[in-house]
Amino acid sequence: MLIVQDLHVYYGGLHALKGVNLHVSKGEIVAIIGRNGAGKTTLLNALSGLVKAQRGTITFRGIPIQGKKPHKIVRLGLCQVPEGRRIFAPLTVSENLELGAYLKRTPQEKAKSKEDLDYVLQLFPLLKKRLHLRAGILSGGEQQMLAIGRALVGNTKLLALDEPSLGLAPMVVKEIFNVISRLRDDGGTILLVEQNAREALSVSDRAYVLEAGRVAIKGPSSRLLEEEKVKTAYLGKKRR
Amino acid sequence: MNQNLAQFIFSGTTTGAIYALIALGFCIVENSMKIVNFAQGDFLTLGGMFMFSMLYALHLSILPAIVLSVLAVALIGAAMERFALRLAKSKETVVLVFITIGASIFIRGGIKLIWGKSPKSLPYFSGAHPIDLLGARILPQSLWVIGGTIAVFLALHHFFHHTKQGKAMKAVAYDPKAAALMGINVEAMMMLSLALAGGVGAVAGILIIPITTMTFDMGVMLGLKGFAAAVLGGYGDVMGAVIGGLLLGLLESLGAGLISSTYKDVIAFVVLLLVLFLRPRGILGKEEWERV
Amino acid sequence: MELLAVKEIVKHFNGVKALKGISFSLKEGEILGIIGPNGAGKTTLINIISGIYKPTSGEVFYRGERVTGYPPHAMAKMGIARTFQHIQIFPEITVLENVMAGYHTRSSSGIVSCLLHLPSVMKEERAAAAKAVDLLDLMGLKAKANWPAFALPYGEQKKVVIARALAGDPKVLMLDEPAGGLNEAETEEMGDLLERLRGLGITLILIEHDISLVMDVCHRILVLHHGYKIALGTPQQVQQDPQVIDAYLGGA
Amino acid sequence: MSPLARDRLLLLTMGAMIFSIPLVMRNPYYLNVLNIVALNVLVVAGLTLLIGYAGQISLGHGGFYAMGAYISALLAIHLGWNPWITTGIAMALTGMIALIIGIPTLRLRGHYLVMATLGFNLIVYILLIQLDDITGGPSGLSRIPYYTIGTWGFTTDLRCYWLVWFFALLGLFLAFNLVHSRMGRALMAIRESEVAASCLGIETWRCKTEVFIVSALMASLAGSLYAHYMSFISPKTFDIFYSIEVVAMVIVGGIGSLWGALLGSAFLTPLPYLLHFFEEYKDLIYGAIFMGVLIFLPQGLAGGLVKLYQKRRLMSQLKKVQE
Amino acid sequence: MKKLMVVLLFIGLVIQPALAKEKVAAKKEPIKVGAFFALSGPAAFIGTPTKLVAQMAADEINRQGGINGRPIELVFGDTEGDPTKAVAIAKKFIYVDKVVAIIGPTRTGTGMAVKKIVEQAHVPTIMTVGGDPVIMGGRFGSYRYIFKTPQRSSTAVKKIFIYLKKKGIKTVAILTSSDGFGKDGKRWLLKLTPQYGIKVVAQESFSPSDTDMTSQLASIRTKNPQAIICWTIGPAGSIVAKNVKQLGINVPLIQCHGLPDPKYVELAGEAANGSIMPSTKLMAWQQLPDKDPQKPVIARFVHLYKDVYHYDKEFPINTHSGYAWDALMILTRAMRKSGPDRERLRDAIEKTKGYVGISGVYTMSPKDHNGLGVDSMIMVRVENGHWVMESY
Repeated sequence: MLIVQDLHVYYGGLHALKGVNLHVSKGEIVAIIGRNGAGKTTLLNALSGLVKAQRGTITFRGIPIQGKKPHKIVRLGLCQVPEGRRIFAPLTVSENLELGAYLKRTPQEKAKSKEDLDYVLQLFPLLKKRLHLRAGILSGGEQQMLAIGRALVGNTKLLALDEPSLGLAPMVVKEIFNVISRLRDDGGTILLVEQNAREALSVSDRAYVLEAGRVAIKGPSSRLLEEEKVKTAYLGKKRR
Repeated sequence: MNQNLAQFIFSGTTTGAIYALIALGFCIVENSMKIVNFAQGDFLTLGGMFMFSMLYALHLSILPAIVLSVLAVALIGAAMERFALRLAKSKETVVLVFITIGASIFIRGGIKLIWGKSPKSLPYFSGAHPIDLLGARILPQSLWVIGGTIAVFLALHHFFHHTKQGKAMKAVAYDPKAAALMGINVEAMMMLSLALAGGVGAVAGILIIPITTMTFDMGVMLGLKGFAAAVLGGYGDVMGAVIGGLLLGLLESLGAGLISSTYKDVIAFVVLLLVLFLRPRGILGKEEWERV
Repeated sequence: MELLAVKEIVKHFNGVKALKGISFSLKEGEILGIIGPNGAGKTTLINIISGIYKPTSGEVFYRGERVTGYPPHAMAKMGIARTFQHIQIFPEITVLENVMAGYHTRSSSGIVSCLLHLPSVMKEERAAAAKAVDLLDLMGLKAKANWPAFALPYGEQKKVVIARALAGDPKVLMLDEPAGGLNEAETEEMGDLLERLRGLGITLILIEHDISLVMDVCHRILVLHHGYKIALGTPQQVQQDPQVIDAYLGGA
Repeated sequence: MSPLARDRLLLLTMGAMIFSIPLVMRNPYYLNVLNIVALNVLVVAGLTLLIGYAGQISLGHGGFYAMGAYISALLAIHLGWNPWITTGIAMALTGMIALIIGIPTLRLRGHYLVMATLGFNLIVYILLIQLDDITGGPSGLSRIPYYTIGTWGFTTDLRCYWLVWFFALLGLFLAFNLVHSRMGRALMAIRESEVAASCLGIETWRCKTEVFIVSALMASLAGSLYAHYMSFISPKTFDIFYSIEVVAMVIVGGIGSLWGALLGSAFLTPLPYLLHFFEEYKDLIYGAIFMGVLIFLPQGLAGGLVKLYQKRRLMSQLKKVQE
Repeated sequence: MKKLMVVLLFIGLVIQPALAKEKVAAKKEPIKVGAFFALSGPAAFIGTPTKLVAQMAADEINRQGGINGRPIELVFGDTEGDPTKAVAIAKKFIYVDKVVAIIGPTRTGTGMAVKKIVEQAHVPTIMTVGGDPVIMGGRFGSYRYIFKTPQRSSTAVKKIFIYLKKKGIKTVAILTSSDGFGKDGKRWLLKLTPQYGIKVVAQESFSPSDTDMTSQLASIRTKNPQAIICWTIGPAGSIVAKNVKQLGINVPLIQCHGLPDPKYVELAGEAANGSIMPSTKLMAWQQLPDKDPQKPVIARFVHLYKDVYHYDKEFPINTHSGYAWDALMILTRAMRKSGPDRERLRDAIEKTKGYVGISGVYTMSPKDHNGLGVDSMIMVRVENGHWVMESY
């Protein structure tokens, strides 16, 4: 579904990505883990067209998308939930969801939009009660749900999540990862960028480890969980 | 009670409606880019000048002349986004704001070259016969101005509160990155907002050229007054723009009529400052918490 | 002796109740963890202690003195420092200058002496720089003292702001999610750093989601939920509290 | 070398260059333009502290410039006091007014602050015009006495060149002192986040007000120098367009850099004279150049140079660490 | 100062050979005259046509053989209406272009700003500004080298009052703009009323950029004046005319000598009809009696302006059109007698006697650096969009 080949990005005067190769197939959850500054967010931003790739190709559903404008990429179905949630605080929850379905214009799409909304509200029942509240007053966990929900009401074919567990309480983190696995069960395709390597590896099928702008290790998540190098660098010694 | 009170109020309302119309233009750009567009006043001048040319150079009738003038200025607004603001390497507010000041100088230079330095005027749309109303004499043109302001206000209110595009525009202002990830074409949205601001500015220019006459640098002072009106009402709020505009207009005419015509501007600005000291975000503005 | 105490703190925002009567006290040298779901009111609580918000009702005491509603700079001067969830580093200036900015409360030159750069200012500048270098040494960042702050990785920026907060020699340091956004290895380093701070005898209030970190470092833990205090006790007590498990930790 | 020592050395070099100009060029016209540059440097340096460091924009400093000019000129004309003394009195009064204006105004942010400062300048301007019994109104004040030392008067463009550049460089010197000190860091902290700054123990309103007063004092001094140099003042010089122009110099020069004050003034002040050649196209070209600089040099003229320097330094340090 | 002298001496020695060479070619060497006006900024609609007329006058002089064989060369400058820029340009004229004399600027404020500089440099300057302080002494400084061609405000005020007296009008309301021009007018209006037995019953003012003056006029209306005198230049005057009509005020509207301009009629439309104002004879020259010595001079000027230079299209002839012409002509006349020596030129200008110009017959004296009296003006009235001579 998504193929990235030899991707180079210079960002803020730094060579942030130095030849990244990866792919995501339909129905898969692929995790990308790595330290801060390893280039994870830059990679997602390059996929979404928010930063320009200097070299390399990105192919999504068979269409080359490097150099395309962000809204065109979203139109194709590659939808990102950015780090830090970034919901539209002054708008209401339902207006946020409405904007999530911004690209649905044809009558058929609009008809499906109702269906998608129901799906999202069923996924996050909490949001249902808050539809007419200003999104800014939601708690962090609710905002994260809204952010994911907002991405799901679009024509999403591939959902890219950037640090969905960042700054959330353990229980909410659990809930978010439950939703992620449920999305996979419902046939969704997810690219998951996470600091929380342990959770990310346990929910995903395959994973890539980014180090200083390069893919250092890759493979099935279950194998990476056991890999010594990953353990010491990303999982840390188990406390408690 | 002053026998001229009704006259002062109607005069103030007309002037205030002009300020409100300009303030609405400021509002639109605030609601997509979060910047002050200091070329707004020049959009007004452009509107008046185009109208003049459409009527006298192209000999169009009034309706097509209005439509074409509004479109022309909207196009210039869009061009300003495309060829100046969008190219800016820094997206810092103060830099963008000063680019609009540069654009304002540029546009004025252009107007001077094309339409010359001497003032222009047009006849009233519906005659010069004043209407007697509650002891005040008002021109039909004032009703055009007030009506135009109400129409633009209603249209913008509907746009920002009840259409997807309008909400998308506000989303762009709040967080352009997140908006882009919703599939909103951020750049097109910003261009649209400047085009709209241009159009609204043109409407203002067209409506007032019969009243005030038009010179190439007319927009500077009117733009400032419009900006003051927008701030007074609560910057970015369409309702606030109208309230601020009317208040400023009334302050000026009542100040001139009842207190002193010499110091009417001082009175208006002192009141403006006092309002800001009491309500730092204007009349309708809400205090925002800085999130930490 | 009680260093810091809050009594029955209530805070409303436009009718929304963020805190509903929170009380706790803190002994010198103690490390208190504050945990709870997002929106439970943790940050609001320390915003009230640091004077950013005024409580709707309730009192804050510092060394037995009532300090409710004091402005933030007054609290900082008395020795209550803090860091922020969104780190608020000063990106354009150097790491050293960032930390020196934290020395503000310990220096006193007014604007006139600064304009003239009087000898007293030079003396203070040297003292501030020396202090900052010491703290950067403690953080293991001495080598990067002259880097512009934006060039540091996130984990190190978090350490810089802790150093900045320490530069004023605070009695109480409140850390808002010091490990937020760090991966597990970086979190471990942060844990080591907190241990070192504990060794220095600094009184700490720690808001954190990383449970293992909190459990490791803190003497006591306060658990908030929907603005209520649902537990306050040692890590062991809290971990086994059914209410806490239910509301926050989730079934194991 | 500490940043302060580095800036001082550069300032010394600049000063030497500036003061050697009259050795080769003494045409009163060019000196006159350079003198105006110097006066603008003084105003812009103060504004850089306020805008670039403390992050508080003001489009009203033309008002303080006016106060410096009018208070000093009026006292010197009507009471016959020595211009040096009246300059001091003007600064003191302007400082007081800045304090009174600053306290309520600096609570405002963004567009609201812009409007409030603009409003202040508009009020001052209208008063200058309307109170013509005192100010001379639009026809201005003539016969303002020159500065003198003993019997030696600053009567020519050349003599005033030494005077105004002395004060411009002194202003820069003091400003550099300020930014490389406790106060300077406090101001930068305020620019980044007022809440974070106050939690470091910085009394934000006080720092903002103090730097507002300092910038007003520098504008006031420049105004007095203008009045006693030109010997004539009228309100037009002190309108909001002047305020906008000096802020433009701050930005074109480079917002966060005091060197930008020098470069911005030196670039924008003579530009209209240079463009005179284009006659009717002048405004068009001026607007285009102005936009062009802002669009393509986002850090301003000085910012570009500083960034380049910083980047080189960063790179060399990165290399050191990697070794 | 000594050092400066040494340097100047040195420069003098170096340049002298070059100067000597120039003297050989002096015969064809043009005489430079600085000409600066507000070519941009709010007063550009006055400044630009002034510049055009100045160029026309210079061409005309050169066609007639220049000044004793030497052509006149105008060096232009744009003051932007800004005193600081005006000062810089004046210095450029004096120290870089080394002009013999200067004409301009446009606005009173800029005129006042350069006053001291031209006085100190002893450069004869004929200004085209409206305000009187440029040729007033006392607190306004000295005016040895400064002359101006437009009528004094006081002259226009007197002309109006003479007219009003003749019409038996005893009470007036005055409405003035808050710029230098308006304030100058107000000062004279208030000062001269007692002499003519006229009472001012209301005083109001407006800013030149205002869009509506009905509040002020409504207040005036309640005071029942027999006439309204408005003092402003530019488009604001036509807004006043419109507002007067709108409010249905039926007393005569007297505008000042700044407004006789076809633009006024164009902008005010119907509302302009009935406005009365003092003007130079240029506005109704065809209606002048044939014995008026200015008539043929004006005819020639109008011919050049309209038919030869075609300035009429953008800037229709108005009451100001002749000022730059007169300034340059007075200068040339004097220079033909005195040669390009600044001191002697100044004296010669001051001795101008009976020069028949576009704007009047000029007779200057050490006390009077304008040289025009009330007889240089006529009162005109707008009638169906045309300018009709109301009184001579």
